[in-house]
Amino acid sequence: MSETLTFTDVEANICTIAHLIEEDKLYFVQMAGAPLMAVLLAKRTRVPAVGYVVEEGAIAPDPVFPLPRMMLGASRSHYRAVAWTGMNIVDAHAALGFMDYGLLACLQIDKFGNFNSTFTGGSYEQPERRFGGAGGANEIASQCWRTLLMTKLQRRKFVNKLDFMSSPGFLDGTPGARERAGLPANTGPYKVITQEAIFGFDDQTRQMRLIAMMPWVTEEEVLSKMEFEPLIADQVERMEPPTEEELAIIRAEIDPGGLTVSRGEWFTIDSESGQRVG
Amino acid sequence: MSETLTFTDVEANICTIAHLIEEDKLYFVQMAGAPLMAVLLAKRTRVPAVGYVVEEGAIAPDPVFPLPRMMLGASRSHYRAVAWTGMNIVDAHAALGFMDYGLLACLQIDKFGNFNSTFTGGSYEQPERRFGGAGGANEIASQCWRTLLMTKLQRRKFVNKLDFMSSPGFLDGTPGARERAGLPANTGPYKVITQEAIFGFDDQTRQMRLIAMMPWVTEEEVLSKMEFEPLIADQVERMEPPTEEELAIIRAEIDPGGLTVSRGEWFTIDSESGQRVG
Amino acid sequence: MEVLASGIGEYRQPDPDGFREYVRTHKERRLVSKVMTEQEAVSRFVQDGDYLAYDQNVAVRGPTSLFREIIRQRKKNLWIAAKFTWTDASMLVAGGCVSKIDVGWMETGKVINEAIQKGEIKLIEWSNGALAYRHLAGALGVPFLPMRYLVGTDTFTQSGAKVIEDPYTGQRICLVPALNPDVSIIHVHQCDVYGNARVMGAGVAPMEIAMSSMKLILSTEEIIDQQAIRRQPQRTTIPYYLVDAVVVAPFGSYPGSTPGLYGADIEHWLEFAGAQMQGKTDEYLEKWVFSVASHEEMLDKRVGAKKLLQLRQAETIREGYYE
Amino acid sequence: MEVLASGIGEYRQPDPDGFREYVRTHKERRLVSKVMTEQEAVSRFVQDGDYLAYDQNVAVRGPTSLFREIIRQRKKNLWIAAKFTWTDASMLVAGGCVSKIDVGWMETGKVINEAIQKGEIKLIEWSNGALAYRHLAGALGVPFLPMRYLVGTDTFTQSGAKVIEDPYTGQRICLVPALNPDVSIIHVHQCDVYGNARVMGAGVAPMEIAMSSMKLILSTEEIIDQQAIRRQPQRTTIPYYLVDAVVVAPFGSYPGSTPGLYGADIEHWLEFAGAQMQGKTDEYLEKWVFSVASHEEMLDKRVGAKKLLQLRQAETIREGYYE
Repeated sequence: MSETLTFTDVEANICTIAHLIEEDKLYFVQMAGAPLMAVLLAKRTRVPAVGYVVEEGAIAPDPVFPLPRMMLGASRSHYRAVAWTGMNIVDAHAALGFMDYGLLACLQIDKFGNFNSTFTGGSYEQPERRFGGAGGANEIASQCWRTLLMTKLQRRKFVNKLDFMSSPGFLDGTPGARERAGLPANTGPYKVITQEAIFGFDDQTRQMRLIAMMPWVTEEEVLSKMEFEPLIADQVERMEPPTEEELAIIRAEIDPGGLTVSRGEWFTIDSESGQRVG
Repeated sequence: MSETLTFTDVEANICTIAHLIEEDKLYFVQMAGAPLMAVLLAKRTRVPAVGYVVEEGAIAPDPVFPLPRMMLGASRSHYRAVAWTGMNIVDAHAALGFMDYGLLACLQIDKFGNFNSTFTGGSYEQPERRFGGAGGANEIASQCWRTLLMTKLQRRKFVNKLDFMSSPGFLDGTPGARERAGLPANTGPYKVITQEAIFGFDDQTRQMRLIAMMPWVTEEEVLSKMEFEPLIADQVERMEPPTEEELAIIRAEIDPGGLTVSRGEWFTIDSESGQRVG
Repeated sequence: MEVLASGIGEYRQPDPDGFREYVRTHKERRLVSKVMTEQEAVSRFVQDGDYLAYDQNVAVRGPTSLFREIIRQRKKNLWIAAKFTWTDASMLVAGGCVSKIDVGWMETGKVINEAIQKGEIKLIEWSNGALAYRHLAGALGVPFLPMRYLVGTDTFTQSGAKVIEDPYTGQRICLVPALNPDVSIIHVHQCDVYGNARVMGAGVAPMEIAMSSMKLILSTEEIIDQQAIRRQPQRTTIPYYLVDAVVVAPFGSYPGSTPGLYGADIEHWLEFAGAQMQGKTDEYLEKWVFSVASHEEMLDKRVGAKKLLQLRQAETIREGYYE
Repeated sequence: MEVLASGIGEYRQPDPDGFREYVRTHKERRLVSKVMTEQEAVSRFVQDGDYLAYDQNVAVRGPTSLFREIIRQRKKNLWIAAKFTWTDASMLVAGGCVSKIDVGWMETGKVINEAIQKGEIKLIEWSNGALAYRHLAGALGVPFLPMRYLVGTDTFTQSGAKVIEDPYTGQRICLVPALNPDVSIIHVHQCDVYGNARVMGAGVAPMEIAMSSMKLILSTEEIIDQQAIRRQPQRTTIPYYLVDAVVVAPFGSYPGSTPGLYGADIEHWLEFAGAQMQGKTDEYLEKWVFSVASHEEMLDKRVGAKKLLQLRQAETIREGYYE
């Protein structure tokens, strides 16, 4: 009987993003939570010297593992930064083109990579449910060269029409739409990472395209979890599921309290085949 | 036989300005030279806690007397400041209205208090003599509530027409001229201090007005040293000449090398009568 | 002046000359002590209807003792800037103090959702960066600043930003109006009695907020000697003439952390979260705000020395702050 | 876009997207050592025709050893920003390196006056503050910034500033174009091999200049360990990814002072002043620049250990810088 591995959708996302982090690039990472954990996992496993900045103005911190429970308190997450500045400074560094990748989570996304973190249902004035707002995502998604977005593959998240466009993807998808709006040239969403699939964007139509899936899912299953139909790559790659080692690091050193990573959908896979068994 | 006192025009200016410094006001002082020395003399003699800022961003320094020769080096002139910031920060403090008085020297001035520190003679493209430029004077004269200008009472300095208006006084003197140009409201030159006379400005016509003279000069003598004719106050006050104590402090503690204060026109007065004897 | 696009969000019209006039007539240039109680500071400098800004948030170095005093004094109709915050807005809304929120990011639980539904609060959309940048505009004494984002989104539409043609490049450029709060509250690590203050760590925008505000209240973990300030001028974040009041408030960010000094009280937050979910924020506020006369009394009677000592021990990092 | 008034001074058209593209393709994001000789740094990163900016001046913490290397390499047609400076421009003009000067304030002796009369240099008028503010615009990645001065004067007319109607207040507002130099040189007290740098003291605008520049050369009094930088992140003025070259240059500001470290050599300045008055700047440059191969050789053969020790002793203040 072969070994199994159990993890949450958030843990899957963290591992997948960690695989994408490149040591010679600079990352602008949302406040806290899974995007930051993905960078920390990458730093801990593959790319120890990778630089990232956070909204409050800490530049290229170097936290010591294991991190304390919840990572609360700036002193932990800003530890051994090369500089402590402020929000206007790091936003300006992004405006100047120093940030290769923005790393963000989102609530609702459309086929052009525009996304919502403001409200769902109802109207702007009387929303069914109000969320936090654009936060730091608008400046990050506008000014970093490429944006990596993480969310869950669910029909209510991959929608035909956003309830509110908090932050820009490729806007209406027409050529030069971002530039015409006044956004920095040649920027935009790059990949959308979910627990079971990764999407890129078509260079011409700017539409989301399925480029990779976890070993256990089919195209049909992916499409069934989306309101709109994405383009499909000629060759849809298979994603590498989380490894036992990565999960151990997340749970023991990055989010020991489990407050971020232990929620959501649980997956159990066969370690060898990568197929889902529960 | 009574005592005499000998001093230069620069020393006279320094003492006169020092008499005007108020402890509950904040001063924005040009880089170095006589305006700064005037504040230091006031600080040393009458108003020890007066605050001033300098262009490079030092806020409310507290130099220890005696100062070293030439005061060169930022470490001396910025000593025990409450903050070391930068030029954009202190200029912003001026823009926000925190600077009660700007303290500046100038090369050429017209009857509306506009002044020149850029060139004299010839044209802008081919000047007879080129000077340093607007420097920090433009932002100081534009953004402080009141500007105190120091210069020498000479025909070539008090001119009908400036060769170049580097920094603004009351512009063309019409009501609201500064505001119409886009400058902050209710600002402008306040007094012009020279070795032998002090001028204010008429509230209505914005023209320069003679308000005080040294004991040894007459109105005619003052007017003979000006190309334009100023208004004359109903009651022209008599200025207090430098005192022996003030001169001793300047020479021993503020400019011990004498590089700034020992140049220019020399005056010898009778200490008691205040009349010029040489 | 042709404006190519305008958001519909409400904003205070920038008034650089009005700000200057206020500064001229109200701000103290002398080095005089501004130390006063939180009661006096909030009573004198926070008026109903004021625009209230602050640096950081209830999790990290927020001016939380002053938030509680504002609630205690039942200030009304405040317009707040909730940028890069957490439950700050929920707490002030639960206290009945807020009528408008400029949103960057904030926690939006039951309190905020119900207040929106009842029409008790009005939201205007910005982003964390846009609000920090609007403070920068206010700090520079100019009516607006240009920037490269917000445009293209619904966030822009619900904001007070505008788009014009840049006269230098001919391209579209987004402008945001200066934010000059009536009053700001900032919690600092150290300051002298005159208000010369040090903020340690990556700080969001303490200097910009201090410069952009008409009135400024500091709460401080400790008062230090003025000569200590003058011996290290580079460490000063805020010079004295920007400051109207200095309130001594050790553990002033409680239940949040002040980096380098003490950790956060996670149990306290769970208590607030629970109260919010059960609709019992009134009980929470009664316990933590109204039933105690001051921050000091709250620390003494509700938190207790044992907890304070634990929180102090929980912060093991001093490097970079005090070392 | 209606422009109400425009100065006639020449300026480089702001190009925020062009700057971004340069950064994307040319700037190193990895932590790699950038230590190189002054010869290599200037040869690689200063091209004829470049716009060259710098922080401070030949009196205080100026990048004077790099000025000399630029002259030594006979760079031509530089456009420089002379804000809050002294004989910096005269020295570079005497070296034949300069064709345009954006003027804030500079010493204008015989060298500058003759170069103007011969049409060898072209001046554009700004002010110290306006140039620092143009760097701020460049540092923020925006094409222009609004400000409250310059207007009304001949300085405005000879500048590249413009006046528009502020879309928020309806009043006239002055705009200045972003200044994004091709290359900047900044002398710092300390940095690590990656370029994380500390500037101590009131600094004019080192951060703004560093951020606004396409290429950036630092000269430093000393290299310190990266962990020393990371232990006190608040002291970092310039982070590594802005930096292209780090040149070790003790006494790099000579004959100027670096506050907290060494005083100025007044005799040297009198020598330059004398040379200028007598029309003998060629001899001055031969002695101090061309006849020595490097800054190190100049210190060794022209200044000498005795003088260096004297200058070190002349600076008695370390408080606020190193204490």
